[in-house]
Amino acid sequence: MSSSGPHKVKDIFVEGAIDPAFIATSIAKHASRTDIGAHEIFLGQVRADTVDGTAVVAIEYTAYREMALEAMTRIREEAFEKWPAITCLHVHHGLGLIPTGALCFMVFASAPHRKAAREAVAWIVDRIKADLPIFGREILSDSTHLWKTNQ
Amino acid sequence: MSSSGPHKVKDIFVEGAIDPAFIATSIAKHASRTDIGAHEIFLGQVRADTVDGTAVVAIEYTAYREMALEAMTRIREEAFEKWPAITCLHVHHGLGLIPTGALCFMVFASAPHRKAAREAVAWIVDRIKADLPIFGREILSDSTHLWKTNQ
Amino acid sequence: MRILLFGSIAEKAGTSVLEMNAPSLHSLRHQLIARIPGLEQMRYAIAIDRRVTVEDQALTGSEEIAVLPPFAGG
Amino acid sequence: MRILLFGSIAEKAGTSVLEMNAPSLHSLRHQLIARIPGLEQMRYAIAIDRRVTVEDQALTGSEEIAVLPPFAGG
Repeated sequence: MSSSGPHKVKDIFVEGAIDPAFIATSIAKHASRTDIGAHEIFLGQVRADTVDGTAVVAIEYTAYREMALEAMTRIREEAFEKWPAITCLHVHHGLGLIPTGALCFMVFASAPHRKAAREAVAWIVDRIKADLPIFGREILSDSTHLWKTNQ
Repeated sequence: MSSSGPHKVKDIFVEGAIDPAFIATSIAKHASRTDIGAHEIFLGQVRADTVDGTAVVAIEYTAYREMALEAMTRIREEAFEKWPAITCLHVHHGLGLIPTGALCFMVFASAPHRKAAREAVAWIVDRIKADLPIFGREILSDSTHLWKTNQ
Repeated sequence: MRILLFGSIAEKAGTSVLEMNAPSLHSLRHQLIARIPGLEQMRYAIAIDRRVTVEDQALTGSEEIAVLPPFAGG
Repeated sequence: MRILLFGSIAEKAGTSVLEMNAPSLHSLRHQLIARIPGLEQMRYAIAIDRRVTVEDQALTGSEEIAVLPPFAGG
């Protein structure tokens, strides 16, 4: 696994949506790590919320990349400190236009047992939503837009 | 989604390991459900534990299928009662010989927001481990075996 | 009555099905212990009609009965 | 000093980069409010060298400064 270890600054951003086939490949790569017993995966999908009767058709994501990657590196380091049992951690976030129904976000942690993987993913997802400067412009079906805000 | 709704008794068992490509297909099928914002997936992978210096090379799973499916139906119904926001729930468990590094178990829940999906998956995984009559024979590298016990 | 055996208990018994006659769960437990070597030292549960049952009860012979070693799913 | 603007704030300002001179964060905040229509009514944070900074501090001009609307990742 190229993904072990908390220390390197890694790019988490991908252009456009996250392809389910990419997730399958990521899962399959862990077959050689026979110390793993549990994988926990969180996926964010773009919802077709309606705003005053008008539906969201896509979200256009942008990021302050350098700050986001620095914040992510800190989150990753803290996660490996809090849950030393974690063997692998993969985080990806889509940028650019992502249509409703497509995947914009993945947090994938593996560990020998489920508790560490489960707790780490929950904590990391919450931290990313709170700490990473990622911005979302919700494109509505009438071509207007709204800026998305977490919480 | 063919998988919505808590009431039908559904088979959760598959022969052999769960293929990552199958998980990708399952994820991709949710693209049409644009009310979904969050997917939470737990995967169990067969670990190469060592027992007195001898490594596990595979687990052979068997089940009391009828009781397991009845217990799963109750778990599913309770989960949809506890987390009515859940839109989809997919559970699969491998039977037969599953080698170390391969996937034996999947619990996959989707919801508009992450809290319901996260809590439901954690609860369902724990309940399945406690309540479903599934038996595991750990095959060791010296051809002896041991019976696996949860907890 | 047909008794289904699973996992390590089927292995100990050398079979996955036993035929027995027992008027009650209590009586059945005694017969199982006599029939299956080492069962008394094992952790196991008995399911009647697909529910784990602890309290003694009368058996009619039409129940689906299973002897279950510890679960290992997931 | 170069100020990076993002999301709804870049939209309001009509640009993603501003050039300004401010001796302190306090002074910078005043200039931003004067320059960006509606900023005073918005929720936003200022990051200095990629860390959100609330307390006033002196600025040398070499810092990387960014004005950030509410986060929406995940």
